[in-house]
Amino acid sequence: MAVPVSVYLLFLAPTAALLVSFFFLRPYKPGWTHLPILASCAVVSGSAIDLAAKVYTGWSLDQTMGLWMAAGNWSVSFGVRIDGLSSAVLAMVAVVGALIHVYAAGYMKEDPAFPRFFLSFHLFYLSMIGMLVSNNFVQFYLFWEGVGLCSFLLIGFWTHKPAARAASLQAFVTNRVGDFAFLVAIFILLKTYGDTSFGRVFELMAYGGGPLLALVGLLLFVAAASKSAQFPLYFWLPDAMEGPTPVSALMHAATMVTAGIFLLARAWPLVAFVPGLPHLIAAVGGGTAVFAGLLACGQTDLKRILAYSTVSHLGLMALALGLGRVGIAVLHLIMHGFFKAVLFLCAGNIAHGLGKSAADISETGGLRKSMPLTMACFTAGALSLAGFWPTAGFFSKDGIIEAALEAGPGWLAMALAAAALGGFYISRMLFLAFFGPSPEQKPGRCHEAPACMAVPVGFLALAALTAGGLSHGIGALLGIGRLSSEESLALAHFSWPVFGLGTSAAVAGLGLAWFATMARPSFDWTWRRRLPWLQALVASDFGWRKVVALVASACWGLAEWIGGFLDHRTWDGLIEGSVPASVALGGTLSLKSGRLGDYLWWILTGTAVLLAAVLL
Amino acid sequence: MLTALWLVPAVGGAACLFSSRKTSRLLSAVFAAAVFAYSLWLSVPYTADAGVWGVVESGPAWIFGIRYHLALDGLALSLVWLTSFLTVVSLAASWRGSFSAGFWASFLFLEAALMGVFLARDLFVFYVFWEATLIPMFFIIGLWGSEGRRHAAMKFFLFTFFGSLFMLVGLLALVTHEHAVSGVWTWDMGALAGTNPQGLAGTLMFAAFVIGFGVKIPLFPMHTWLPDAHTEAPAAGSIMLAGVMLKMGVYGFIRVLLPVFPRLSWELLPWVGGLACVNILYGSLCAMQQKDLKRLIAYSSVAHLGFCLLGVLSWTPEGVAGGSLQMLNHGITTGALFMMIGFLYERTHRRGLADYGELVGRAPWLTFFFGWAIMASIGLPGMNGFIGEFMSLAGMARALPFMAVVAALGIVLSAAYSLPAYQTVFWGASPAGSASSKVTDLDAREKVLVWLLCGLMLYIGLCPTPFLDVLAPSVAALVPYGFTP
Amino acid sequence: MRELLGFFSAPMLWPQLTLASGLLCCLAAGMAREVSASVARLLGAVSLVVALWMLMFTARGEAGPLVGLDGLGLAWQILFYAGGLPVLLSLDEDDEVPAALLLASCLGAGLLAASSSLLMLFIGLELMSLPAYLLVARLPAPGAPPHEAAVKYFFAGALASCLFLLGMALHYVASGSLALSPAPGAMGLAALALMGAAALFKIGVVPFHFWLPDVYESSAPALAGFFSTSVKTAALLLLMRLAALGPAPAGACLPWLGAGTSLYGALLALRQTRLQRLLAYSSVSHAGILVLGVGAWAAQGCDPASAAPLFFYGLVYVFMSNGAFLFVRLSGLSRRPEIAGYGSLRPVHAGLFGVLLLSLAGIPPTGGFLAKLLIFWETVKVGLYGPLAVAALATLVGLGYYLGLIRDMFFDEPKWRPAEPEKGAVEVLLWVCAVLAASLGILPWIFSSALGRLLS
Amino acid sequence: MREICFYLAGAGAVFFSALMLFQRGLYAGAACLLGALLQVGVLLYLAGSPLVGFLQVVIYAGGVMALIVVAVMSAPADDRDAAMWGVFSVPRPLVAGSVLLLGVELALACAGGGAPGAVGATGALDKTLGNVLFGPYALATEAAALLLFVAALALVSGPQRRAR
Amino acid sequence: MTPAVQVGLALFGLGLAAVALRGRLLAMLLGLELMIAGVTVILTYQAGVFGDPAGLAAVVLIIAVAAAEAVVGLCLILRLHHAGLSGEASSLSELRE
Repeated sequence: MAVPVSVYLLFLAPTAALLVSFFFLRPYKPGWTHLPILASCAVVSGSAIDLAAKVYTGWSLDQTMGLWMAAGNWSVSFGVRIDGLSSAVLAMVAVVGALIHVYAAGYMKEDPAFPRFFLSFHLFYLSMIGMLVSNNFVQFYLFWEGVGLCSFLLIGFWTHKPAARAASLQAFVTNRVGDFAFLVAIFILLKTYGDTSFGRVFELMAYGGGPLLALVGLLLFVAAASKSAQFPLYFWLPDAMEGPTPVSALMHAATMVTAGIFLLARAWPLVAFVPGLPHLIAAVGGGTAVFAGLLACGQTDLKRILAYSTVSHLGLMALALGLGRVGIAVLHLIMHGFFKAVLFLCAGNIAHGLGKSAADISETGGLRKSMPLTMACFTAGALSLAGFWPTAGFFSKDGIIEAALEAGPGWLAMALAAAALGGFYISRMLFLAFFGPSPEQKPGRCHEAPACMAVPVGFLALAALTAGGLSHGIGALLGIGRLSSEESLALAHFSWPVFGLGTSAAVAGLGLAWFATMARPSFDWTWRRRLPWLQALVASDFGWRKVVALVASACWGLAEWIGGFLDHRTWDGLIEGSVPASVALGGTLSLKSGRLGDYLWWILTGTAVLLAAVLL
Repeated sequence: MLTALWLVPAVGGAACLFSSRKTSRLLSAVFAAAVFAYSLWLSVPYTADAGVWGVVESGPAWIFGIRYHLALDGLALSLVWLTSFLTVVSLAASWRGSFSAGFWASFLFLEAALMGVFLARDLFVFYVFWEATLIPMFFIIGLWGSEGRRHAAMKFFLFTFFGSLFMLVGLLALVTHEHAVSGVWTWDMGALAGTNPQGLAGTLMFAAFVIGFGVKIPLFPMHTWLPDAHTEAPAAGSIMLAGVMLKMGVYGFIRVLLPVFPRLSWELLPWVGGLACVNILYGSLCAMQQKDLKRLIAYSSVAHLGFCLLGVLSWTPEGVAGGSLQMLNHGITTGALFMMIGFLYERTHRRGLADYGELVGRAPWLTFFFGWAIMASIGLPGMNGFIGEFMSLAGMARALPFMAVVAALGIVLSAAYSLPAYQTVFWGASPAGSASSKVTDLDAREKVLVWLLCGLMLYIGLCPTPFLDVLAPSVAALVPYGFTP
Repeated sequence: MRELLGFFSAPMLWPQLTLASGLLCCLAAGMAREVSASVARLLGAVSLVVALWMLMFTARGEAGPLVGLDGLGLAWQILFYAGGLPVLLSLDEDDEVPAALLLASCLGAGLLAASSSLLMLFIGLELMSLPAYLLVARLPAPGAPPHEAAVKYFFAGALASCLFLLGMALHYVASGSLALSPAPGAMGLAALALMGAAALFKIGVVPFHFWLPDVYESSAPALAGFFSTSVKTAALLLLMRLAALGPAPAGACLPWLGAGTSLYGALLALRQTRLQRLLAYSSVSHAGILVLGVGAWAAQGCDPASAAPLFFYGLVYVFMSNGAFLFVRLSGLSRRPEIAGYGSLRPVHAGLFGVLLLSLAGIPPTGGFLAKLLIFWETVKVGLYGPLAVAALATLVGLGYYLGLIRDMFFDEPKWRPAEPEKGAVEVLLWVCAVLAASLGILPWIFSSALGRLLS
Repeated sequence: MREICFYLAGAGAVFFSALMLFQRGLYAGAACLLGALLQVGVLLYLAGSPLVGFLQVVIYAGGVMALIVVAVMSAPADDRDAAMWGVFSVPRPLVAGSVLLLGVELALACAGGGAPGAVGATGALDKTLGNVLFGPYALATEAAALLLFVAALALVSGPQRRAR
Repeated sequence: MTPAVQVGLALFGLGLAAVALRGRLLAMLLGLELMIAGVTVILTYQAGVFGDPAGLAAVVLIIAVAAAEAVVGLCLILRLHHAGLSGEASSLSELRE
C-alpha cells in the first residue's frame, strides 16, 4: 500500500523545522526560531486536512514503516494508521495547534527564552501528531511519553517560579503513574499476543485472550485517567496553569489531555471486552464532570476556572465513552478543542493585556470596553462551551445528554448537572471578566492584543461557533477504517427532548450566574468570607488535594526512612562496623601478657587438646 | 588477535607509567584511541562469521585444565566497544586535569583488565581479569578521588573482593563437580555450560555465583559499596565504574550463571528476580533522598542494573537482548551523567544539590544535555534507556508477569528521584553562597564529548536494531538453555 | 667403613654435603685473617646455589635406615635453600658466624627433608632450630629488646623438642622402630599427637604460635624472612611426614586448625602497629592456609604427587615473604604509621612492596593468588567447605591490612623522611622477589611439567 | 637384686626430680637434678647399657652441670644472693643421701642376680653400638657432631665480635 | 607399659612441671634436662626389650643433641646475665600482643 507524502510530511516537517531552528536559528537568530516552525505547522495542517479528505473518500492506511526493536521472533515496529478516528482528531489537533502556534509567536515574543519555548512547543505538537497516527501501542507510548516530557518542559518553562517547577514535576510524575499502567498493559498484550499493533490485537482478541487480558482495559483506563485528568489523578491539570498561556491552550485543546480519551477510543474493543469497565469509566467520568464543574464555580483565577472546566468536559467525554458512545466522545473531543482553545487564548489575551502571566477575576472586570474583540471571541467560546444552539458545543453535548438519557436517569442527572454547572461557571467568568464591575484600577490600562494574537483567536472563535456543521462529516469519517463496532461510533440524532433538557440546563446555569454576579455583584466575594470552611473545601478540591499531599509525603517519608535510616545508617553502618569489630575481636583474642610462661602453657594446652582429640 | 585488545592497553599503561606527565597523557590517548579503533574494526571479522563465536583465540592447555582461551561474540563485542569507547571518553573528559602519569596509566590498565573479562572463555582467565580490574580502580579512587577517597577505595576493594571470594569458591566447586561428573578437568565456559548442578550443592554453588556477580552489579543487599565508590571517585573513574564495571556482574550472569545453572536459575528466579526488583524499588527510594548528585546517580545505577538483571533472568530472547542492550545503554547514559557532574565539579568542587541553582541561565548547554541524559536515564521512549528497560521487562512479563509489574513501578520512581534533583540544580533558585556563580558553560571539547554520548542515546533509542543484531546470535545461543514457558 | 663411605657417596645427599662443606669453608675463610667476612659469606651463598643446582641431579631412594629421599623431600629442599638465599646475600656485618649459622640451619632443613627416620627428623629439626635461636640473638632488629625473643624462642622451641622426643619414644615403644612407619594403638596415636604438636609449634599454628610474632619482630628483617620461609616450610614438611604416618582421621583436625590459624593471624595482624610484627601475624595467617592445605592433602591420602599445591604455595611464599621483609630492611621502617606517603618518596620501592602485598593478599594475577587458589581447590576437592569458608574470611580480613598498607603508602602525604636506602644486593633481591612473586601467577607452566616430574 | 636396685633407682630419680621442683634456690635445684641424673645413669646401667649410662653421667652430670653452675654464678648480683649455698637448706643430708643411695645401688647391682622383668638385659647391644653409630647411623652421628659444633660456635662467638 | 616407661614418663612429667611452673629460666632449663633424661630412660629400656642397637644409638645421639641444646640455652642465659638482666622469665615481656 502506498504511503502518501502527507504522512511523511507529518513527521518530516516538524523534525526538519526543529533541527533547523535548533542548530541554525537559535544560536544565530534567536528571534527567528519560530519561522520554520510556523511553516511546519502549516505543512502539517495541510497534510492533516489532506489526509482527512482522503479518508473521507473511503481510503485508510495501516502500514508498518520499519523495525524498531527485535529479538528472536519478538519485535516491535514503527507504523502509521490513518483511519477515520485518527484523521478526524488529527485534523483538529493540527489546525488548532497551528493557530495556537501563531498566537504563541506573539504572546512569547518578549520572553528571553523564546527559542527554548518554541522548540519545546513544537516538539509537543510533533509528539501529539505522532501519537495520533501510531498503529501500535508501543509507538503510541513513545509519543505519549513525549507529550509528557514536553508538558514537563513547558509547564515548568518559567523555571524561576517555584510553583511552575512544582507543577511541572507533579504533572510528569502523575503522568508516569499512568505510564506505568500503560506499560503494564503493553506487557500483557505482548505476552498474550506477541504483537501490539491495534489491528492485529483486536483481530486476535476474537480468539480470546489470557486471564490477564481483562486487566488491559483497566490499565489503559488508568493511563487515560492520568493523561486526561480523571478523578483520582486529575489534580496535576489545574496546577499546570503555571505554564505560559499558549501552553495551557495547546495542552487543553489539542495535545495532551485529549490523548487519554483518544487512547480509550482507539482501544475501545479492549475496553469493551471487560465487563463492567465501560460503566466504571462512565461513572468516573460523570463523577469527575460534576466534581470538577463544582470546583470550577469556586475558582477565581481565569485559567484555573478553564482548567477545571476542561477536567469537567473530559469527564463528560469519559461518560459518553463509558456509555458506549465512542463517536460522541470523539466529537466532543474535537469540539471541545475548538472552544477551549479560544477560551484559553482569550484568557491569555487578558493576562497579556494586563501584563501578567495569569489573571484573577478580582483584577478584571469591565474589559468589554478595552478588549472588545477578545470579549466577542470569549463570548463565542463560552456559548459553545455552555452548549447553546447552534454553536459547536451544542452538537456534541446534546449527543452526550442523549446517550445519558438512553442509559438511565442517574447518568442523565450527571450529564445535566455537568451541563448546568458548565453554563454557570463560564457565564460567571464571562460576566465577571468583561461585564462586571471594574476593580479600582482603570480598565483603560488594559489593551487589546496585537494582530498575530487576535487573528488566530478570531479564527478559533469562528470555529467554536460553526464547527457544529462538521459533525455529520465527522460522523461519516469516524466509520472509515474503524476498529470498533459501528454502533459505538454512531452520533446522536437531533431530538426535541434532548434539546430541551440540554438548553434548559445551560440556561439555568447562565441565569444563576447572572444572578450571582450581575444582580448581586458582591455575592462572589462575600460567601468566601462568610463561609470560610466552604472556601477551604473548594481550595482543597473537597479535600482530595490533602489526600494527594498525604500520599506524596508518605512516599517521601518512606524514601527518607529507607535511604537515610535503613540503608545508610543501619545496613551500611553494620557493614562499616565490621572493620572496627574485627579489630576489636583481634584485641580480645590476643595474648596481652607477653610472658614466656603463658606461651608455654598455651603450647601445653594445645598439646593436651591434640592428645585428647586423637585419643578420645 | 584478541590478545591485542588487552595486551595493547596493558603495554600502553606500562609505557605511561614510565614517562613524563605530559607524554603519558598523550600516550594514553593514543593507545586508547588505537584500541577503540581496533575494537570497531573487530566488528568486521565478527559479522563476517556466521557463528556465535565470531573470533576465537585459544592458547595451549595449561595446568589443571586451565587454558588461555579468548573469544568474541556479539555480547562481548558490544561490551568491548563500550569499554574502549568509555575509556576514550574518560581520558578526554579529564584531559584538562593536572594528573600524574599514574592516572593515565591506570585507565589503560583498567581497560586491559576489563577487556580480558569480556573476552575470556576460560573461567580461570575470567576470574584473573575480573579481580585485576580492582587494582587500577583502587588507585583511581584512592589517589585522585575527593575527600573520602581513602575510605571509599578500601571499601570498594574489600567489598567487591568479598563477593569475589564467593565466586572463587563457587568456581572451584563447579570445576570439581564437573570433574566428578565427566572425569575431565576443565575451566572452559563452553564445556561447563549445561553442567546444571542440582540439589543442595548446586544451590549453594548457585548462591555463591549470585553473590559473586551480585556484588558487582550490585545486587541488593550488597550494594552499599557503590554509592561511596562512585561518589568519591574522580569523574573519569565514576564513568568507568558505572559505565563498565557494573556490567561485569550482569555479564557474569549471562556468560556463566545462566548457561551453567539453567534449571536452578529458572527455579530460583523468584528469589534472584525478587532481589532485582528490590534493587529497582529500593535503589530508587534511596536515590530520592540523596543530597549529593553523584550519590543520587549512583543509587539510580542500582535501580537500572535491576532492570538489566531482570531481563537477563527472563530467559526470553527479548529479555536477554534487552538486558544486554541495557548494559550498553546504562554505560552511555550514566557515563554521560557522571561526566557532566565531573565538569561541574571541576569548576566548583561541589557536588551537593543544594550548592547549585539556576544553571539554566548560566550554562544552557549543560542544562540541555543534562536534561537529555536524565531523560534517557529515566527511560523516556525514544531514548536508549527505554529500549533496554522495555525489552527487559517485556521479557520478564513473559516469564513472571508479577515481577515485571513490580519492576515497572520503577519508572514512576525514576521520575520522582531524577527530576526534582534536575530541577533543583538547573532550574531552581540559586541559594545563598551557592557555587552556581562559578559555573561556566561547556567548552568545545566538553560539548563534543557530550554530543557524542547524547547522540548515541538518541540513536539507540530510535534505531537500536544494529546493536540488537550484534547481540542476536549470543542471545539465540543462550536462550535454548532456558526453560521458558 | 664401607658403609660409612657409601653414605657420603649416596647421591641423594649431595646438596646437604655441599652445604656442610660450604659451612666449613665459610668458617675456615672467616678464621683466616686476610680473608674478609664477605668472601666467607659469598662462599656460603655459593654453596647454597650449588646445592640448589645439585637438586637437579639428586637421585631419589633409600640409603640405610636414616636416609630416604622422595619427590616431596627433593622439592621441599628448593624451598629451604631458596628461602635462605636472600638473608645470606643481604647480610652486611663484618662477621662470618651468622652466615655459618644460616647454612647450618639450611643444612638441618635439608637433612630433615632427606630423612626416613624419626631420629633423623629430630636431629635435622634441631640442627635447623639451634642456629635459629642463636641467630635471633645474633642478628636482632634495630631497636628490639635484646635477648628477649631469643630466650622465648629457645624455651618454647626446646619444650616442643622435648614433646617431639617423647612422641618419638612412645612411637618407638609402640612400633619397635624409629622408621617412618605407622605405629599401632593408642600409644601410636599419642606419639603422633606429641610429634604433631612440635611440628605445629614450628609452623606457628594457634595456639602454639605465641613465640612467633616476638621472634619475627625482633629479628633482623631478612632473618625474619628466612624464618617465615625455610624454617616454616621445613616444619610443614615435618607435619606432612607425620600426617602420612597416621591413620586418616588423625589429620582431620588439621583443616580446622589451619583455617582457625589463618583467621586468627589475620585478625591479629589487623591491629599491629609495627611492620615486622604485622608481617609476622600475616605469616601466621599464611601458615594456617598451608596447614589447611596439608589437611586437604592428608584427606586425599597423602600422595606425594598431589602435594604440588602446597609446594607451589611454599614457593610463592618464599618470594612474597622474603620480599616483604627485605622491603622492611631496605626502607628502614619499623612502625606502621611511618609508611604513610612512602609511595611518593620512593615510588619504585613502594611499588615493589605493593606488588608483594597484593601477592600476599592473593589478588590475581600474582603468584599469591594462584597459590591460594590451588590450596582452596584441594579443600574443595575433599569437600572441606567449613574450613574453607573460614580461610576465605581470613583472606578477606588479610586483604584489609595488606591493602591498608598500600593505601597508607600511596594515598597519604609523607609525614616522615626515611633514611636514604642502601643500594646493592638488597634492592636487587627485592626486585627479584617482587617480580617472581608477581609472575608466578601467570607463568606456572614453566613449573607445571617440572613439578610433576619432581613430585611423582 | 637388680630388680630391687631398679626400683630403688627409679624411685630415687623420681624423688630427686620432685625435690627439684620445690627448690627455691638454683644451686639446690641443680643439686637435685644432679641426683636425679645420677639415678638415671644407674637406671641406664641397669638396662644393660653401661656405656650409655656412662655417657649420661659424663655429659649431663659432668659437663652440663658444670655449665649450669657457671651460669648460676654469673647471674646478676642481687639475684645471686638468693641462689647462694647459704640459702640451700638441704645440702648436706641431700648429698649424703644421694651418695648413700648410689652406694647401695652399686652394691646391689654388683651382687648380681636376674634382670628385672621390666628390663631386657642384653649387654650385647652395647657392643654393637659402635658399629651402629658409625655404620648405618653415621649420618646422624655426623649431624649430631655438627650440632655440637654449632653449640660451640654459640659459646665462642659472643654478640661483640673481635674487631678485624 | 613397662615400669621403665612409667619411670621415664614420670621424669618427663616432673620436668614438664618444672618448665611450666618455675619462673626462673635456669630452673626451666633444669626441667628440660630432666624431660630428656626421662626420654632416654624409656628409649634405653625399650631398646633392650626389642634388642635393637639402633635404639641405643638413638639415645646416644639424643644425649648429644640435648647437650648441644643445653649449651645453647645456657649461652643465651649467660648473655642475659651479662646484659644485667635477671633470670626471671616474667621479666621478659616487652614484646607482647
